[in-house]
Amino acid sequence: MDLAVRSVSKRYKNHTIIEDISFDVGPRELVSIVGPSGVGKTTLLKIIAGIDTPDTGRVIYSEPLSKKHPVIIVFQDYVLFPSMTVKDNIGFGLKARHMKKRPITEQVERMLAYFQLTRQADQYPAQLSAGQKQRVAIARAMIVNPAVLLLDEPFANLDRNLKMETARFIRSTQQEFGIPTISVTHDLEEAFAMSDRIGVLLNRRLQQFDTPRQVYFNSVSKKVAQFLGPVNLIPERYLSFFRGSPDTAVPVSGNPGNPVMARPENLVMTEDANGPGRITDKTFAGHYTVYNVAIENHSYTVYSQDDRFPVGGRVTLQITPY
Amino acid sequence: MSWTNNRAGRLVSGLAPLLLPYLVLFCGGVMLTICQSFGVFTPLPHAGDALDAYTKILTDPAFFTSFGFSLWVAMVSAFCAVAAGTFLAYRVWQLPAKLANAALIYKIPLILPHISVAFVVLVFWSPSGILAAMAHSLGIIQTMYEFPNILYSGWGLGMVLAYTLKGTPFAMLLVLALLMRFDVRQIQTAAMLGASGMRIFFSIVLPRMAPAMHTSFIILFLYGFGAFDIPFILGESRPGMLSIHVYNLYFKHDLARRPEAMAILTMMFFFAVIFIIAYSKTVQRLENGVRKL
Amino acid sequence: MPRRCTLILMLLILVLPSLLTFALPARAPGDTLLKTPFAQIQEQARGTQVRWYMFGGWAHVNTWVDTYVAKEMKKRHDIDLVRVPMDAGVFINKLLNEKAAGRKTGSIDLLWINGENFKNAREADLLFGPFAGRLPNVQKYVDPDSITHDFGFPVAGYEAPFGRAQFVFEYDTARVQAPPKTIAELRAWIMAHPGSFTYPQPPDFTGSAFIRHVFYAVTGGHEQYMTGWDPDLFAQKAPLLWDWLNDIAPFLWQKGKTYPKDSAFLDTLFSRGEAAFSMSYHPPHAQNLILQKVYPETVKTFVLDDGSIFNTHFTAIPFNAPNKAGAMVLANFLISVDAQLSKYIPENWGDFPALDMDRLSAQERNRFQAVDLGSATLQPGQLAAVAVPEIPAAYLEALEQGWKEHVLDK
Amino acid sequence: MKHTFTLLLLALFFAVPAGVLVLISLAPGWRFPDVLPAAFSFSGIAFFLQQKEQIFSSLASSFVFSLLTVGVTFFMCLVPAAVFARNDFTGKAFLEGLLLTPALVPPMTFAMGLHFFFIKLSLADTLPGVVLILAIFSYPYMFRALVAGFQTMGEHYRICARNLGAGPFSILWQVELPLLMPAVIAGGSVVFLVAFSEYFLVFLMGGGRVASFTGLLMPLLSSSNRSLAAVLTLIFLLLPVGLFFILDLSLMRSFRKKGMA
Repeated sequence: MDLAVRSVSKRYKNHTIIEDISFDVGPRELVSIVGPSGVGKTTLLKIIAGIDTPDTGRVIYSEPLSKKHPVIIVFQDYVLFPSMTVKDNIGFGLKARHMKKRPITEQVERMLAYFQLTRQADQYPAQLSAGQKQRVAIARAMIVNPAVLLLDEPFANLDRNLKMETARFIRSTQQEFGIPTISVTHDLEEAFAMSDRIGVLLNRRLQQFDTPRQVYFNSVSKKVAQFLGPVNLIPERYLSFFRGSPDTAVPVSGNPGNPVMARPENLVMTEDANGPGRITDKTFAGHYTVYNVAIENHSYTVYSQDDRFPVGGRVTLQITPY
Repeated sequence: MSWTNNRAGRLVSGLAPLLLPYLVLFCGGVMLTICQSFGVFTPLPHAGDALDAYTKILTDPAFFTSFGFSLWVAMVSAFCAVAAGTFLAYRVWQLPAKLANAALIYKIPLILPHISVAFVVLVFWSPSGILAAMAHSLGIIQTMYEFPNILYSGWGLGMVLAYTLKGTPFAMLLVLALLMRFDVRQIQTAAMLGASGMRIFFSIVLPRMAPAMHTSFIILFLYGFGAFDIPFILGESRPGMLSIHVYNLYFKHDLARRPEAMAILTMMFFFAVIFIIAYSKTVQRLENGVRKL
Repeated sequence: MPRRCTLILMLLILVLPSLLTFALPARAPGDTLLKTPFAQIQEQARGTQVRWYMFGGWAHVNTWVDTYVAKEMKKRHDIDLVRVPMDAGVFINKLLNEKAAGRKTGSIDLLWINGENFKNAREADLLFGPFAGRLPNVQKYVDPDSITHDFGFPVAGYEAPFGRAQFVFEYDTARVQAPPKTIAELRAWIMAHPGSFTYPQPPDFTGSAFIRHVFYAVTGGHEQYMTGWDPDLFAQKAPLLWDWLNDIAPFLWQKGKTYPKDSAFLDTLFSRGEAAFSMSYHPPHAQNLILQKVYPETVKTFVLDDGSIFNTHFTAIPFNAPNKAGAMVLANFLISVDAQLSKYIPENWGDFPALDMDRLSAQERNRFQAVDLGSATLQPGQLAAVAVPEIPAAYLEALEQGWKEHVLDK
Repeated sequence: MKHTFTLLLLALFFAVPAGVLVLISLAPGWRFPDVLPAAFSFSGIAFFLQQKEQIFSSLASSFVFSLLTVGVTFFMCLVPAAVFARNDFTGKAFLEGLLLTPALVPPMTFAMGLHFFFIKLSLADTLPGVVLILAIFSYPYMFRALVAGFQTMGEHYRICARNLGAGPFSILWQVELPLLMPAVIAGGSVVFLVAFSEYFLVFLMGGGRVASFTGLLMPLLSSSNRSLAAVLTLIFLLLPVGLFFILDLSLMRSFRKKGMA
């Protein structure tokens, strides 16, 4: 199964939510659509799920959707049925398909085991932790063997330290079940970690759709680049102050006249009494330190694992591939 | 059937389980009342003019006395019940959690039927009742005849007491339901800014409770205006409540007077409808168009 | 929601009630019943239910019906008795409604009735009959001359006698030493003791009876009214009554602005000490309430020398009674020696028997004579000495209507 | 101190009357000027025992028609409440106002008009007739509760269940109904109480054929035997309290366990 979204637009009253969205998802592929809150990600997801209809454009599936080939959506707050136990929640889709009791029980047990929920089988949703709830929600979706799985903000209700773990878990689950999956989220790190491809939704439109590395280090525009993280824009005439191979310094949008984009992690700092840069500020941020380095009248942000550079010290910056 | 495919059709068929009984039983019932007031569909063929019943009633001063009396009883009792209910609800809301369960006794009159509440009033307030006995033992009165005449003063105070006792917990229930969703921090903030308890109550809490107060006032007023149970026990010989008047016309006379009973009912119905509309319109205007009902 | 389930729901709501109505009792056989031998009627009534509609304000009467009568009916005739409390005026209206609506099968089997309600019911042709003559106990024990008329209206077998009532006043010797002996003395007493006398608001039957006593007394006796309705006579005499009643009104309980709505309410006022006198149609009524501990032991009864109205009260069967056979069996049982005796005992009720004592066997007579009517009750001789008959129903209605107009709404 | 005053006030208005009823039921001869009964007796209770069959059968009848009324109003309102909570259409506020009127206008005004026709249709003096008239009078309480219930529930569960492949019926019964239970219980208890304590409508439409506890109680309230009236009034109080207590213990506890209430 694969699917293609073609020129989808949606308006509510006089307000355009999304406009001319096109991308495709290959079989066994995990795609994330990232964007700030309120940009219409959930609307897009509902259109793909068939819950909402687009004003223009369409969603093309390689096989027609049916009860045997459904698109299943896992909502942000999981929408577990509070009156049913974990077991009943997971088995709900099969029961809705009028499957016999015994095969339902067998399949549910397999799911419980895979999602490490066996001990919670008879508990009610209110008794579960957020992570467990999410696993129940995903298990409830996976059990009906969906043609496409849609995840709506899968990390929104999770503790920080749980997010990355969950991303890896979603990735491995998706690989295991081989189901094409679309996730919409504003948690960038987790999206990068688990996705085959990422789409950036900004200003109602899909700005860029590519592999995580490509999107991050070769953003198509300043806006995309800034949305994805701190970025230093180096005007062409200042490039000479930076040491290193110029071929890694890609101008934004590939246009030679545009400033060169360098992530803080692309810049390496070395102590140099005659260096062009001067450290104006430093902030300890745990596993790295953020330095602000002034060259001429421009300021650049540098991440370093090294906390020893003093404020006021002179340094040289080098652009390197990350 | 294609009509169910469009939205209007879906709406109508979805609402049908309610609309159908509503139209047949409620609207139908009201229509039949109106028809019978004109002498149409009456048990006995009606001989006279269609408006005979109305002429007869509207020329009878006793009808207007009854009407005014019903208004008075309903108005006073609904007002007292809403005032007492709001005050008590506010106090109950302020109770600490461990006392809140004890406050549930306020639901007792809510469960008791109206006729039992009337009985309670009788037991307490009659000249030979418990309050008179207490007054006697405290030396305030020497004989029961000195006890203030509450039940038979001609002002319907017995009914007012019963309706108030029954209506207060009802108003409390509605007001409490609103207060439960009220953010205490608003009061805390106001107190920190130096507002007095009175000011907090009147400018912060009261507006918040107003919708429930209006709703309960309308319900209690109209119930008191048209109900039968309490007047049947606590009513005085004169003046009678409208409902008793109708009951007597309906049940205690021959069928020829049926249109008169129905004409009174018709007027009561339209009065109720006009009251609801006028009240909610006024409230809307007073409170900047916020919908209250 | 799809159309289908909506439709099912709608159908359920509409059809369910009408389905259930078919579970009504089967239609009773009509006029053939009047020709059927009574033994066969009894057989026919076995295993059925009889619904008896009657005034429900007297707890002790309700208890007597629910316990004694219900048990005996079950035991003797396998009939389930259901007592339904309802004022006589209301069930007559209900029958009028049903007749107008063309309901051939109603829900009332037997009525407790007399006076103007009987007259109204007969005039609107609401009653089944004549059946009274078919009841073996009526044939055997009742003097036919005693049941020819009910408030001046011919009975003609459309109601069966149930009991005899005579009007008495009740007072508490601890509070009133010497009760008045005549209507005139009563008036003086009322004026001397403001606030402590009242009477139930007519058309309550006890209150209505009280004003008839006054009517007889202040207009020169009952004889003049016995020949039937005379509007001129009424117009001439009635103002005397209105004057009398209006004169005492300011001295009544609550200054005559309001009246107890029925005799049960007056009993309550009396038992609680608010009213100095109560009144009853049942001479041993006070004794009954003493035994119930509602009245203190010091309560006694008295009658006025001006006369004390007696009447007979009856049971009747509506035209559309679903179980006429069962109703006849019940009416017959009620006039049996056992039922009349049980009813006569003050602990049970204290209603006087409607039987002709001369038709009873000596042994049966002894059973009645052995009943202890209690210290509060007057002796039959004392009652018989002042007994006067009821007024024709047309006067009664005119009095009740006039009371509202000339006394209450004055 | 302030809280003690509140509780005292509540007790004075609401609990003392109930306590006095208990005293009256045990003291038939209690009269002025005794502040407390001079003597106690069980004759009121004995009276009650004597008539227990009649009392229980009318109690059972009241119970049955009240529960049926709850059931009928529930089925009347369930689907329309969902439609109301989830759709916006012109005249919705107006229609809502119209649909709530039966609880506001005096019930006599439509019940008496219907009465003669209920007689004609053989609905008068029957249980269905009584249930119908009570339902039309009390459904607005159920309707409001259900609309509010659907609104608080939102559409998520329905969308999710439909997405997982469930049909409208199983969505309603398996997913939404359990979530609506608190609203159903809230609306249902009001409807139950209204039906259970109604005297006039049952008297009118039941015509004495449909027994009711209020019908049994009414003549006793003004009678001189106050003990019996007090005993019956206490039963009136205890039965719904018992019912709600059981409901609270069983149903609501399971809701709380599931974290739904």
